[in-house]
Amino acid sequence: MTMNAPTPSEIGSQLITFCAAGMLVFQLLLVVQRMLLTNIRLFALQSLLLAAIAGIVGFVNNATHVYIVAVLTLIGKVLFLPWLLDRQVRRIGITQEIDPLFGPPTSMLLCGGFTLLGYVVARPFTALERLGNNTLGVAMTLVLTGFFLMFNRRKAITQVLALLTVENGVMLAAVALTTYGMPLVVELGIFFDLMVAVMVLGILVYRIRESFASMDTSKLNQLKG
Amino acid sequence: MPYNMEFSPGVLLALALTGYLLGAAGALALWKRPRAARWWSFGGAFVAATCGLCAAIAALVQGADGSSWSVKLPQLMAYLPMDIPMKLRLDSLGAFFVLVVSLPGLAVSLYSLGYARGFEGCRSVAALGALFNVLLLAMTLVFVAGNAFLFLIAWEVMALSSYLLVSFEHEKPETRRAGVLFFIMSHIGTGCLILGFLLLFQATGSLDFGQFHAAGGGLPAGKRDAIFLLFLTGFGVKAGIVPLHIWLPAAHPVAPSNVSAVMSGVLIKTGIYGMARVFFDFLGAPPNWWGVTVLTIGTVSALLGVLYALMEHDLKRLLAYHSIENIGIILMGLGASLMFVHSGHPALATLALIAGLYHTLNHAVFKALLFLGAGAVLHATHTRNMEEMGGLAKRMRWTALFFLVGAAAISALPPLNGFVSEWLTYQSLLQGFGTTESLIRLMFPISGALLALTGALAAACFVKAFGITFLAQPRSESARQAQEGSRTMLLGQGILTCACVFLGLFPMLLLRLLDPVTQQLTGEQLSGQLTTAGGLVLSTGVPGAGTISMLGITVAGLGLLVVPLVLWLAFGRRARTRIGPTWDCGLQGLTPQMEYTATGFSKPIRMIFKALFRPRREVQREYDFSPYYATTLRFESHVEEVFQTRIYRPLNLLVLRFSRRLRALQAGSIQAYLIYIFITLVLLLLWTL
Amino acid sequence: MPLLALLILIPAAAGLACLPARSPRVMSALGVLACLATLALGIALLGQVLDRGVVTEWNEFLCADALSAWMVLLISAVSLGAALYAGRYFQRDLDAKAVTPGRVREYFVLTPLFVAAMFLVVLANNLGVMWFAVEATALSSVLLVALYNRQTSLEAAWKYIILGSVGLALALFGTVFLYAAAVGPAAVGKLPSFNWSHLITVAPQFDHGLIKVAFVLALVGYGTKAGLAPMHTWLPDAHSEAPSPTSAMLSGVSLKIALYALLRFHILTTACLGPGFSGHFLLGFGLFSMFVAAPFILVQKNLKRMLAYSSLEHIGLICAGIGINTPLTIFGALLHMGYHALAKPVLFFAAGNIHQTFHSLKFRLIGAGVVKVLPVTVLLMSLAAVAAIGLPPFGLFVSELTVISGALAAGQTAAGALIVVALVASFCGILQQLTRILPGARNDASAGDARWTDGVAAMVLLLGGLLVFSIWLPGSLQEIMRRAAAIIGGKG
Amino acid sequence: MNLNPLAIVLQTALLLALAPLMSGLIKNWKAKLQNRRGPRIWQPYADIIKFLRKDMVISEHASWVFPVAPYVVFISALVAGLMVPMLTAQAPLSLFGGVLAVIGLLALGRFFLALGGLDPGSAFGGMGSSREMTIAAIAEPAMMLAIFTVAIGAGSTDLSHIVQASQGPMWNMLNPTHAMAFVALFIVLLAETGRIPVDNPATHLELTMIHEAMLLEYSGRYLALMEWGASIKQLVLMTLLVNVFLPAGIATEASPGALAVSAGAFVAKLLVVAAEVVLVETTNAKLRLFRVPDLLSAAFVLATLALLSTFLFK
Repeated sequence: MTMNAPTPSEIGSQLITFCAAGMLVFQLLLVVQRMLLTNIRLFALQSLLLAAIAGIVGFVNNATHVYIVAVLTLIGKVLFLPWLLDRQVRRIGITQEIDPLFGPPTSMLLCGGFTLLGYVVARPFTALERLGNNTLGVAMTLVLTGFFLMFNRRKAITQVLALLTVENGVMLAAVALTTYGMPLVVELGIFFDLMVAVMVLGILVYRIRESFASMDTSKLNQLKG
Repeated sequence: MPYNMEFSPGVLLALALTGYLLGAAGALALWKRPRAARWWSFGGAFVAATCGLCAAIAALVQGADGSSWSVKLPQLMAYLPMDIPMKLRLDSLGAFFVLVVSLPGLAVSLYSLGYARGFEGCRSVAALGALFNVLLLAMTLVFVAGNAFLFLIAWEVMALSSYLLVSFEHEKPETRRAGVLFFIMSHIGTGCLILGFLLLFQATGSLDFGQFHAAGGGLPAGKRDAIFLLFLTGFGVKAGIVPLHIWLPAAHPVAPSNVSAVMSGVLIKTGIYGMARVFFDFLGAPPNWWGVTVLTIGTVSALLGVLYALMEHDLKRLLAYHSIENIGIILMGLGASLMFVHSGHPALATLALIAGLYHTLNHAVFKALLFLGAGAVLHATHTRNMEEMGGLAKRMRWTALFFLVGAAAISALPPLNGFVSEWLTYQSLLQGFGTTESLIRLMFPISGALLALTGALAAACFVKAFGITFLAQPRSESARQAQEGSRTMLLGQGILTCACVFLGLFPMLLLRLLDPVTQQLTGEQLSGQLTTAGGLVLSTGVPGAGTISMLGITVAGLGLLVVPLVLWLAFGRRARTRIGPTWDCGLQGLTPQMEYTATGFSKPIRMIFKALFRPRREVQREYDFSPYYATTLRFESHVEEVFQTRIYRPLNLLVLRFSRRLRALQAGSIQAYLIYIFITLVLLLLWTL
Repeated sequence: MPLLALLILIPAAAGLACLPARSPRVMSALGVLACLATLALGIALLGQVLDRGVVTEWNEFLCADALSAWMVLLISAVSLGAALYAGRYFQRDLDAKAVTPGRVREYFVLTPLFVAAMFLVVLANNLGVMWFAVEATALSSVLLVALYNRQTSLEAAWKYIILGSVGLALALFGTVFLYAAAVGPAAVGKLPSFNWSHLITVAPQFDHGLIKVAFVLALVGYGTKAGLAPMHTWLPDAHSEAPSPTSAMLSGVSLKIALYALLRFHILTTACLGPGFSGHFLLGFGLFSMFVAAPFILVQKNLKRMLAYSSLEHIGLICAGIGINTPLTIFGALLHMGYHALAKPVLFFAAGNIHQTFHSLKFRLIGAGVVKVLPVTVLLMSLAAVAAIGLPPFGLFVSELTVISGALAAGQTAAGALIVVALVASFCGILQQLTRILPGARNDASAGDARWTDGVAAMVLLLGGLLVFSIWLPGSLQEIMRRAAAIIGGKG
Repeated sequence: MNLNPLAIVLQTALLLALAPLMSGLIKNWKAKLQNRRGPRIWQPYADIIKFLRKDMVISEHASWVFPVAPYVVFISALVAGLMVPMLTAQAPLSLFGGVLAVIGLLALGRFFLALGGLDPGSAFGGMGSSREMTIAAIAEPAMMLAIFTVAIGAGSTDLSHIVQASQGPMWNMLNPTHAMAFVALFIVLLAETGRIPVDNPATHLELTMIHEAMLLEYSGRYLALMEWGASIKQLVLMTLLVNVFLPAGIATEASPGALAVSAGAFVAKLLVVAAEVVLVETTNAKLRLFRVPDLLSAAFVLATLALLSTFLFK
């Protein structure tokens, strides 16, 4: 059995798998962590890994537009959005999430289940992945857990954050499944939409806070039936 | 042939339809000028109805071979991928029912000319006139629709316009409730009809009635029975059969009386038309239980209808309940006919069918007449409560006379039309006994006996209705002030009264008109066998099974008037007549309070049928010194409408409670909403594995 | 003349032009003009599509087939009605100090953008672009929902945007899967096109697993935006809290736009897997939506919420019709789309008048006898209601009948029966609820500042159109609908 | 089938003549059975003539219905009588209607009788009408069922046919069907003619009378017609009973001999029925109004049994 030097693509897929795993870890930390600021940091790190994956993909099959995606992710999700949310949180002055729907132990248990589900759903398509293995599974898990995070937390900010992690999952899937990510125009559109969405959400959170004197979304329950 | 007309029924029908259309349109155009609108719309309706009448008669006379006359409409709604020939088809059955709608229609239109004046100033006469025309138009269209699509459109327009007419005086909450109940029931029925027709569509691949003919034959039994039940329910709601009748006594009274007349006289007959059309024309040879079901429903409806009518002291509600009774009688004819078709006795089936159809026309005539009379009374006394009436026979002589004739007719008293059709029903039931060996045949005499009970109770009910309303002293000031209605109102009632007498004395003319109808439905023509002695005597078709001649009876009766005359000449010529007070047991004269009330009149019946009515009574006495002499006494007595309280109310509550439970799903928590989506997602993902 | 581009640019321009404008009158005028222009363009587009089959622009970035053309017509018609109605509506609100001028400007700026986004949805050739156009419609309308800045309206907006974004994230996920499926057959190394015109040709070679997951995700995602139960929960909130013209547009078209996006996936899935898979899902969700809507209508306390649930009912019917997937039912569904788009806004406009006059939407607080105060509004509302509950002479009766008969003709007897039951149930509900307020006596003639002309132009326009098209449908429309049906049915 | 004017005249005369006699007879026999002398048999004729001579007092509240009623009651009973075979098996007016017409005509008379009772506005009249109509209503099904039973046997509702059919070798009374139907119809007869135990023709106690209560306001000529009509109705029902169930001796052709025989037989049979009525009336007490339904439902059950037996004993 001889050791021959690994091709860049093999190394690439190793790295991608590693980063994907990292994203998953951060996601799980997000689920248990209650401090809002820490949550934002964790999200930033997760996005950083996503950018890294994009970069690696771009490098491996030297596709310029994937670099662009990486850069956009870096600017948007790693720097701009965390900064924005950070500002919001400081302005509002609420530091931590109180009484989520499920406590940490239950959450972890459920997330384990979602991970399982993610992998099960992704299994048939591992053959299609050209880079990394089971990245798709990770992506699916990210989406599911992000979703879980959304209805587990009550603070508007956390829900926005969760939404963004779902987005991350989707982008990861895009990279994992299609080698090159989506066509550039789509990527741009998605990025643009994301920014606007966060702006709008910010505006709403602000208005809600000033008319409800809180950003606890479980207080938003006057519309019934 | 006494009536050989050259002009085509088609032209006349087209004239009638356009007449209604113009009547409606003109009324809307004259919105601001009630008087003009009244004359235009109801005049138009009168002309149109007359054309319709001629069209029907002409078609029945010419189409004696069962041929149908049809016209293609301009291709409205032709954009559907299915091909739906928009064609009106005036076949014999349709023509007969056009007759049923047009005859009362023209009388009621005349009546409305005077009646609607009462609305001028307080509410829109134009709307009334327009809707009235639309209603008549829609009903006529229902009878001549050539395919299920057109039929359903006409059916729904009919329901809509009648709903609006029922809610015409929408300020009263009672009216609004009644309207909604009516429309909801009617729409549930329509749902059944849609499914029924579409099942036939599924079978034949077409919506054309021509294609539907005997389409049921090819279907598997289960599907046929499903179709039968769907149509029975759908048309049954409209016809007001028990237990689907609850909307009827609520809706008919609150409508303006001319509308009640049309609704009770004709509208509910659209259900009968549908049943005749579907059961005899579409579904092919019926299994026995269909006929048994229809006969049973008919008997039950007849009996319960009249029993509840007896408990009413609201004149119009009373009449409405009688509609249920008469629908029952009609259905007895139809049901028996179905059974005979099954057992292979076409002639007998035809006899029963004729009985049903004849009663359909008769009921249309005398029920419209009675409602018009009730309307005149309402118009004069401003109340529907019989306990506040009385003594009207002196103040409204003609109305009283017309109402009396109507009452006698609906109580099936000779020599009027009601008796003739019930006689035919009896005869068919009687002969039905021989058609089968099974125990089923006991149904015929039993339901015959129950029909007799029904008839007798109806007589009791109308003695009460006429006696309390028109006889004795007025029970209220408004009754004392009552005035006779306007000339057109009397004319309208007069026409129907004459129709009652005519249809009683000369049934054979109508029988000849019925020939093509029976030819179409059962393949037999009986008018020949049914009339003997130069067409003056009605027989059962079977030699020696019984004959009757209202004409003969009338003549004999008039002839025998000689006897009292002779007696008077012999003895009584010197006897004089004085007007004196009624015997008052030596009190200071009788007051209206001492008269028998409507409630009191029906008390024995209420007691006898306790089990059904579950009467409740509340008596409150107040004394000042001795427990034996009450100073004030308050007495209340209620009768329970079993279907209302035992079936519909619980059902309604159940649905509402269920829905309220469901509202908990939309409790406002966004977390919950997210979870719904999440669960859906997970389930679907698992599905794809 | 670049029709498609203009269709998107004109409203966008009109929206931006409102930024500097001063008086509401000018802004509403701008809106009306823009909508008139788009309507004209839509009709022109109809002609072109009938001639050339498919119209493409900007080297195939924009593309319009029969289905798109049909949707374009719906959008422009409804938005024209809303624009006509909005002017007087906000004038009354301003007089009543219900909103600030700034917010009114917000409306007049955002609404045209909303319209433009919807046009982009139906005209985009690239499904990714279609996705972010749908997201754009959500983003442009959410602030409209929050316009009144009441606590309830903010709540509604928040639910709308959160649920909407989640849904759209899933839709994006679905889009990604679809793209992966598209990549699959393509040669390694080159970026395959994501254009509809390309996908429809290669659809049969897609990987079945991927397309299944793609469709399921799109179903949940776009289904949320289209308000299919059980993802519909934002719908009644948003519809009831938004200003009436916005409610009209949301229920009149935006639901159908999301459905359109879903349909694109449905078509591809059908082309790949055959009719069974996606059709059954659509049928199931459609029926479920109808049955969820009915009881809520039955015990509803709020006028606009009731209307919203009735929209849910109709969307369900459309969905079911398409799910049954025979030419007849699809045609009926498209027909129903059109008629509903014309009828429902009228109801919302009338509800708006009632709201502004009686300062409440609760049946209990409105009370009986509205007719005594707002006769014309009530007349038009009753007509629209008659249409909405599916009675002749209005076309919804025909389209419903078409769908049901199609269902039976296709042997789906149970589905047909269920549809009838649900329709009858919602009929009972709406009839009973409206009878609580419209007719009856009223002693306090609290007419407020209501004028009988309020919003009549818009209502009459839409109702007139509805009535005319119910009785007589121009050949061109019939043809476009037939072709659209063919496209959906997979024979285009 | 043709109409024979002579027969019509004769039967009319027979009805007019025989009816008062029957009620007189019954009154007289009843008195005898109760050890009273009682009125003469001919008393009813005298009464009728007296009434015809007397002036009339008409209530001030009465409307045009009041004077019409007596004529309708009288004539309808008479016409009904002409449809029932009395001496000859062929009833004079059988062409114009069978048993159903008879029932219908009697109902017509009752209808107007009740209206006449309501018209003057006295409480008694109302009470009488109410009870009359009620009892008639619950008597109707039993009557109809009994009639149906024989009609089915004869396959006709034409009384002449029924009579001819039930004539024949076998002695019909022994047939259980006919026996039960006969009893049922007899009970109905008691109810219809206002006899004890249903109504007491002799009383004028306000609260117990039914038929008399309706006549309370009638006087003179009208009263005569009413009473006479009532007795004719009674005679018609009795004739129906006897000739349908024991048609023995009835003339099938109009030869003097046959007629004489049948006349004798007819009178004999009538006397038997009258005797039965008298027996029942003297041996029973009047029932409470709300017990009457029990009696009549018993009749109904009997009739039903009769019907069942038609093919149980076939």
